[in-house]
Amino acid sequence: MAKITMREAISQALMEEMDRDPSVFILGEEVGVWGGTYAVTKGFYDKYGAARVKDTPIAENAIIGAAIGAAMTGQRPVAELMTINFAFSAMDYIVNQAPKLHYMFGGQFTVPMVIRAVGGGGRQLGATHSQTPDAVFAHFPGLKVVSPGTPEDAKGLLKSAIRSNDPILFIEHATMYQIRGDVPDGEYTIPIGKSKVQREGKDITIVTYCKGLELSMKAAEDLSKEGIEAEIVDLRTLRPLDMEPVLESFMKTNRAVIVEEGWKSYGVGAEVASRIYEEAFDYLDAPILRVAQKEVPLPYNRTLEQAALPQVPDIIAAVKEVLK
Amino acid sequence: MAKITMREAISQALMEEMDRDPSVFILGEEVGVWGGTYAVTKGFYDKYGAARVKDTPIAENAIIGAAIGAAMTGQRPVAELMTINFAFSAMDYIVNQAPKLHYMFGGQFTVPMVIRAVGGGGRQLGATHSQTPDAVFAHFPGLKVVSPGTPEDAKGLLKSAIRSNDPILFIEHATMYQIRGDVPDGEYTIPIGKSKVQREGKDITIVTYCKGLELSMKAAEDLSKEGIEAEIVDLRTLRPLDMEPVLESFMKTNRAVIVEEGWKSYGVGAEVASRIYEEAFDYLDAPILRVAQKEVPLPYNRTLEQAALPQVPDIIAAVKEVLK
Amino acid sequence: MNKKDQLELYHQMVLIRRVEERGAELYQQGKIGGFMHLYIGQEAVSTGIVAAREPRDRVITAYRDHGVAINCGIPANQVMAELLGKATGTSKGKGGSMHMADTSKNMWGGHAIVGGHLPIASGLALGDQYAGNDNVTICMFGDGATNIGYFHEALNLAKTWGLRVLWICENNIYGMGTSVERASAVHEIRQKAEGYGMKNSRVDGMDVMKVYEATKEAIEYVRKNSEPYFLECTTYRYRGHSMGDPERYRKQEEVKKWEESDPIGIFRRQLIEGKIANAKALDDIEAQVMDEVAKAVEFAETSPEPALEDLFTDVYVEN
Amino acid sequence: MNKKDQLELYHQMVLIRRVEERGAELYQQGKIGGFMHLYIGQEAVSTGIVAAREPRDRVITAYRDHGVAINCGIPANQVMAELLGKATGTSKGKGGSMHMADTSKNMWGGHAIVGGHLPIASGLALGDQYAGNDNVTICMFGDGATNIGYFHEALNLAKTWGLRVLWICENNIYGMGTSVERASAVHEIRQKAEGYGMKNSRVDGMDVMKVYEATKEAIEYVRKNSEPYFLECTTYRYRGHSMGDPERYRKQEEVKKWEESDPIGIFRRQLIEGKIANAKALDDIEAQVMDEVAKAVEFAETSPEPALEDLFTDVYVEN
Ligand SMILES: Cc1ncc(C[n+]2csc(CCOP(=O)(O)OP(=O)(O)O)c2C)c(N)n1
Ligand SMILES: Cc1ncc(C[n+]2csc(CCOP(=O)(O)OP(=O)(O)O)c2C)c(N)n1
Ligand SMILES: [Mg+2]
Ligand SMILES: [Mg+2]
Repeated sequence: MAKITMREAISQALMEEMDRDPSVFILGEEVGVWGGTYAVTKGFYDKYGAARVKDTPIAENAIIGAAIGAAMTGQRPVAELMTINFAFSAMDYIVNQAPKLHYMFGGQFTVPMVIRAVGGGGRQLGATHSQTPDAVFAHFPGLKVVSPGTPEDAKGLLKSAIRSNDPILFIEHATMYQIRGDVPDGEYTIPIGKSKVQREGKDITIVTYCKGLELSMKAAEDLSKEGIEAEIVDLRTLRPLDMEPVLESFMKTNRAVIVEEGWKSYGVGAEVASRIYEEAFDYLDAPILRVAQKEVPLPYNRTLEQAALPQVPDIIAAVKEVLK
Repeated sequence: MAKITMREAISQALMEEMDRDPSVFILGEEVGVWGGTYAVTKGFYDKYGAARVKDTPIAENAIIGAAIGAAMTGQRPVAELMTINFAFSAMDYIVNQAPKLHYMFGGQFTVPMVIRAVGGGGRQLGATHSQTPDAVFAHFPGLKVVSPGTPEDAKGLLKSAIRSNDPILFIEHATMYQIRGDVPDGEYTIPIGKSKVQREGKDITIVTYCKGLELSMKAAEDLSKEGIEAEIVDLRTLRPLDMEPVLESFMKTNRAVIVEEGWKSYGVGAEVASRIYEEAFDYLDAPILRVAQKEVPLPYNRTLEQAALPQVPDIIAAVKEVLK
Repeated sequence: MNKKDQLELYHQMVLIRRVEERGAELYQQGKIGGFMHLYIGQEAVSTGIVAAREPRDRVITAYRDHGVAINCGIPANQVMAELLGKATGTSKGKGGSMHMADTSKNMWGGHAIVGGHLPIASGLALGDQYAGNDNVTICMFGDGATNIGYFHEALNLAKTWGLRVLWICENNIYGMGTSVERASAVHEIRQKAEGYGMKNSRVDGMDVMKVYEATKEAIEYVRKNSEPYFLECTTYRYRGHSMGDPERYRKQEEVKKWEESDPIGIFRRQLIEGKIANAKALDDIEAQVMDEVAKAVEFAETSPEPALEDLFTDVYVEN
Repeated sequence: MNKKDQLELYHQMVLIRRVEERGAELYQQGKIGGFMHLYIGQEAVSTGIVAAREPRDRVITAYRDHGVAINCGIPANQVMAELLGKATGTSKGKGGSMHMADTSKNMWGGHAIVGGHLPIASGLALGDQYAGNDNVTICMFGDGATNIGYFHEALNLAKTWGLRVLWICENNIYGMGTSVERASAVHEIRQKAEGYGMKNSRVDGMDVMKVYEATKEAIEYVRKNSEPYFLECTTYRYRGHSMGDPERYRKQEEVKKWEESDPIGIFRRQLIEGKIANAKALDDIEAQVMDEVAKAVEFAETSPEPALEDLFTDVYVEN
């Protein structure tokens, strides 16, 4: 076990897969000479050269479209969107092409492509550059949506994603590259589509993922001091959504709070809550609460932005409300 | 009261507003000479001329982007997207520009624009052309999303939308242009953001909108024959979401089914169900079920496509399940 | 091109037309659904183009794809079966008219988002470049598609990265009901290639041999120079945009005028005048086609529907 | 241009530079957050352009917008306050560095989606065309922005519909760390205008008077002919792309070389050599600017934060 940052974990996954499989290559804005806007691919250009680490024009449709085409020929492109906000500039490729090609042509085409995109607010980037619109992508069958919350998961899941023959959107968070965590030594992968209990507890189930995991872990620590033991289930993959660990936990605690960074309405929490209600109705002791972003475009001003984002105290308050 | 089709209702709304306000104009693919792909703007080109009924190049970003710009100068463009599937080709404008400009510039800009888009499956158009991705758009604060289910509502809501100073996505359904309904004589508008009880009943609440309303009404008729009286609440607007009539109904019936045409996961039903649970928990007698599209890209083959779409018997089965 | 190959082209052009004429009837009978876009009038374009490729060169096109499918060697049986939504169709009945493909024939699909397949074409060529071969990707699209951003990003990428794509614009004067003049800043579409410093030319798309020659040259250029080329083929569609077109945007005289340069008629005269074949031989081909089409319809009609379980197959490769 | 106006341009250029230098310091101190893109080195471009417009002509630009804001007449106070996220800022603290605007000054915003404001610019011009006036919309963007589809759709629409847009490409050689050569099929960006049959020219963007003259002419052309025009300004940014740029993509020598043609230095020499002003007069302007900047910082620092309730205002016009 080594303690490494999220950035290192993702970087290692990319390198290991590039070393293992010559059909893996990277393309995106500033992934090469610059070393990646978030320095995830720092050193890659020197190591692998321009043919495998491709700086693209600012043209998101070309990036994802070309990745799809190359994937159809059997290569394994890893396309980087500089941020997930620019996914809207290539939306047709992400939700309307990549996820449909396999099905629509009767299984003839495969699109073994990974799109890496960093999302999230909290960096004062303003409304167009601060979104966490993960639920939107998870709505489309044919696409898989992965969003890890720990370095271990990030590394293992990204390696699986690169090896997968399905198109996968891999969502990172801009404020999490520095978080540290233990990562197994040597080669490992983690299967896509499996939720995981990241903390055990008996009093309440917190369902979350990505940035929400970091916040929820902190909330759980504080709650623990007050004698409340939260069990935290990390979804890790939003589509396909693995409800089993969630339901297992809920059947034990009978209470749940869902934590996500994106907007509440039509968000991830809505789906998770609905499924808990549908599938564990008899275990319900109280309404399930959702902790999420306020329903506003994110403002630049730091105080306002922080007020719009879900925070540790919001989680604690929701947990206490549900336990009341 | 006159009985007119959905197509006529929408067409009337457009004409009345164009007659009333010279700042209203239409732009989109084939809205002019062709008369609208779904014949909604038939005759407009001859009546209003090329300056007010603008045929555009096939360039969705230009259409919506230009509509935004013109709206910022104080005009009232009604942009038509030939189908909502092409919204993904202009996604940044729809979810990342129009809804943010007012807020991000401290209220200086306003975007009094309507985007009309026709969605829905059931016409064998294949996976990329058959979507009902309404929930995705409703996720974004700053945008209003309207999707009527009757000619009366369509006309009144579209007129309100055109007069509104906020950007509005107005979603129609390709298989509903021929449905008929009573429309008040003379001038009227219907406020955006108000759900409506379309059928009264005491046994169960069906929450739905757009195509789901048509299906639910049929299901309710059949159920009535078996002595089950469903109350049907039509959301009409997905953002802002008016839960009041839903909750009122639910507090009476204590049971609900939500019907939508789009995919179930991360769909409209998830949000509505979550809110009912949150806000009317003490009135719950049974889990709320969601009737929605199967989680597959829509296939061309008619039998398969119909099997993927929610049908009247699915609603009836869900109602009976909830009442069990 | 030798005599036999020329007759094969004639065969293909007639086959495309008859398959579509039958298709139109079946559509009217409600046996075909969805959107169906006929290629009638434009047969010389894809026939000339595909004849000029090597089998290893990829072809990708838009929703107006029956012709390309047949030219690439997909049997009429499979085309017809896909139109009828049968399990034996090119896409197992899941794609329909707009989505025919056969990777074994290097036919990479009809694609229904206008311009949407252009970046994908750059990607196919990128895959080949990355693999280190010199295959050419031939990407066909309409005049209307050249106004969308996808076009711009795809062409810029191809030229900047030296991707082997032959871009083919089928300029049939209209994108649905909007003429090139009303939708595009320039009216010779090839001029757009200048904005990318891309070599380009224009050819009469009603003359299959001219298309063939122009394509041969263009493919050679692309292969050798490892950079893209832009070829504009001027043509015309005789039928409506799709099956439900009120055709308010053009006069019947205009259609009539273009019908005088029917690509099949032109080629027939050329074959006879060039003594490649006599009328009888060509009539025989037409008769053979009628037979082929009848069999294709028979095949399609008697083919099984996809199984209901197939609704859920091929959503993902891995479940 | 008269003497006084020329000195005003000098004033603006120096003001932009000093505001940004102070901004950079405040950023380092953590008083400014988010992305901040400095215009230092490019001041001649927007200064020359905005000077050439009539007040009724609209201006819209990208996130590198401090210069344009100042040129349009937004006081340094408000610019600085927006950088600090204060309620007194151009956008009430909600927009930040990338989103300055003032509709009363016909400054229609900095916009942060690359190329995203180009179709909006076409729309502003469409609004004017529809209203029946002959205002011109001036739309500025970078070299990198010319590779995205938005560019293509916006230019095609403007030319096809005869919209009065003056397209201004600020070619500073890089889009972030990617040079024009590595990102664009053509290296003189103006060549892209040929693909739209659009009149175009190229000007030295380090020389404010040349930019001014070229813009004057271009605006006149647009206004009179009611069609768009494409003007490329060659320039260079001395600082990193934004505040956290490792600058691996260029050598310090290259920056040094360009610093020799500092637009402020060039203009200063021109003013002195042309006897428009002596060194002392220009020094006075610089001193005045220092004062203005100090006051702007003071204003911004003492301005109130937006109220917490303002988080929820201006989401919609109508609630
Ligand atoms: C992005 C997008 N916008 C609109 C449409 C609707 N549409 C389908 S075909 C077509 C016309 C295309 O014209 P052109 O490219 O000239 O091809 P042609 O039909 O003439 O072969 C349009 C507007 C679409 N499929 N995709
Ligand atoms: C659609 C989109 N993609 C990527 C980005 C990230 N990004 C911001 S600025 C920039 C470079 C733009 O370069 P250029 O247009 O030359 O303008 P310059 O910064 O040189 O002024 C990039 C890639 C973005 N903001 N929007
Ligand atoms: Mg055409
Ligand atoms: Mg630049």
